[in-house]
Amino acid sequence: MSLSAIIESIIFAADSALSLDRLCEMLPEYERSAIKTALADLVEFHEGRGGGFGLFEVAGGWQFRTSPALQEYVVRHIKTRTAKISQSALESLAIIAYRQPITRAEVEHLRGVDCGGVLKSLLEKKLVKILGKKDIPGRPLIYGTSKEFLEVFGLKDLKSLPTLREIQSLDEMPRFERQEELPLEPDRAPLVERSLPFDEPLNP
Amino acid sequence: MSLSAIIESIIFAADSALSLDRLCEMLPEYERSAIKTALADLVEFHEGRGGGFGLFEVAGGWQFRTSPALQEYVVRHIKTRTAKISQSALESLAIIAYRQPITRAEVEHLRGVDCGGVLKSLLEKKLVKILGKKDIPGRPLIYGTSKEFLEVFGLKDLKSLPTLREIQSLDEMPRFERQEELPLEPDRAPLVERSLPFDEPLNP
Amino acid sequence: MNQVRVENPPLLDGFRDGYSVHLDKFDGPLDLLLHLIRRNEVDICDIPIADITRQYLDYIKLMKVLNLDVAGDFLLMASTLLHIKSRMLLPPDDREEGEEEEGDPRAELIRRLLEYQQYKEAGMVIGARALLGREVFARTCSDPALAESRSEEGPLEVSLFELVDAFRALLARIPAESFHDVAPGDSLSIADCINEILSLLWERDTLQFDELVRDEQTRERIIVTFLAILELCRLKLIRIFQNEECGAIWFVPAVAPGQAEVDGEAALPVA
Repeated sequence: MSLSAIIESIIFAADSALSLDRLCEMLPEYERSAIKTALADLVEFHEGRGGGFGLFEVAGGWQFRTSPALQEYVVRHIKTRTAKISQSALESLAIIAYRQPITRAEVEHLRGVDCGGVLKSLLEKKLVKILGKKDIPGRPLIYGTSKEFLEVFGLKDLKSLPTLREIQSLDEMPRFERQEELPLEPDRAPLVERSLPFDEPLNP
Repeated sequence: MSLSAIIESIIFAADSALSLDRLCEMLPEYERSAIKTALADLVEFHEGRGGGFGLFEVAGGWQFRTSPALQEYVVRHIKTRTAKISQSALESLAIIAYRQPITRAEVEHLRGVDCGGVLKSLLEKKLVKILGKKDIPGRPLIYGTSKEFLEVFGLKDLKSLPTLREIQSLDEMPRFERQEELPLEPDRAPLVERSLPFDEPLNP
Repeated sequence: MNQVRVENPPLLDGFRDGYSVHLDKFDGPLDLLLHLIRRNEVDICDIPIADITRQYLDYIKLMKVLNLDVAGDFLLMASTLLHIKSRMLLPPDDREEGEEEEGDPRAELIRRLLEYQQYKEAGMVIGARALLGREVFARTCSDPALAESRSEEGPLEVSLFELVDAFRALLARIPAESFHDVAPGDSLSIADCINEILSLLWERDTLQFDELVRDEQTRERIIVTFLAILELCRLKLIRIFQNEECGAIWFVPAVAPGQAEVDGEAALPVA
């Protein structure tokens, strides 16, 4: 395996720019000068091939980056990439899914915090919709989950939503797993005499 | 700017594998066939240059990844993220992968042990997902493998899983030759034949 | 223990060179059985049931001697083995065979073992692949220039398990008395029924009471459905019609589809 390929893989997988010092530290079997040369070769190679990214020296070290000329295209991806949902949004969404029809005040009572912003973003994402107004003083809006909600979670209908009990039942420690964690101390006397039906040797 | 360079930059900047459909969506000014050709060229180019990483098709899309041969060097800088997967988790995962959609009771029947804890940890690792509920009394949850499963195991799609028949032929013991002479009822016998050919498109 | 030693030297040899390793290695009764079959170098399709049963029981005894909690799954298999053994000891009974239509009492066990072995090996094969984050690595950072331009417009990526887990975590956090009304209901709750009616009404404009209880005509179901309708009516989400005395009861959504959303957007600034 060539030193260039080794350095390339380390820089590629790193989550920040890597300095020459750090690279030398990681590759004690190679000379500092060889690492330096390999880095220069890599920079030149990627520059010369005119690809979508190259190796650049930025503050503190080397890093692979997309070419600035391609920014326009890269941004297109950013705009369409899958969005992640925040933990607070997920929590509110779960409350609405399981307790609908529900008012904002009820969601807030359960979460103990203001949920206006979260609710608005859930409405914007069309995961939640307004079902109507509750017939109590102030006539608060009532929320429920939408058709898009079912689509995002791949549910046929609301009945297919797993119940809490079903998820909780996964938590019940299987006996065998528990057994693996028991300290093996053969000399310790059994605390409880378990009666097994196989105490006596069986004759074949 | 060449189409190859554009595609390269988009895939490089993405945080997960990008499908051909997504790329076509992002690059409406290019023909689908041209994008496909550019992808194939890129895969070939990176394979040929013997660098530290290459372009691979996984989980229905393309992603840059380091070569497994360089693992030793890459882990000098970054910690391995995939926590050790236990033998029992792998067994359950294999059952889910080959038999999906499958209920917990079915996994437990095949393994002969309680699988609640294992299932929960697979769900937490996102290797397995809840597909919905089965339309049988009790409406148990049904499980299947996720996109992350394909990503982590470096599979293009579920069809790329080795078939159970292939797995058996890896085993050198003559046990499997004799298996055909099993004293089983004919309608139950062909376990191997049932090895889920994944003819049906699976739920996303 | 002496008894075990005399009867089954190979088994104990294994334990002598590290029984603790062997003991917690088995992933279940089938795993243990398969191990014993391989150790004895016998054909999986022609298991010497008496020997294997004895070794299996020895193993369970050993677990007990070592003060290990013997899982019920292991005991269940032990009883299955004993049952098979006893059936093989009995002379073949013509009448019984005619009834059960099953030649070898081991057949079902063999079938399970073969199937289990298949998946055990499949697990090893997939586990031996170059895994992302273990042998193979993808880029862990996105382009610094792009990190700032985060967008929330794309399709949402979240799993059902995360949703349920979020709710579960929330319930675990809040004091019990404040969520007594939030705890998961029984198989048939009014809330579930309301959800069901609402989701049906999104797809169609009208619904009949009979349709809601047709699949499951139990007293409980009818009462819960009725209460759900009353609740929906109180919330002014549906309207109820009956064309004639004792005729079919129809529901329609009180708010036309789409109207509620318009209402919602009016109440909130449009993004």
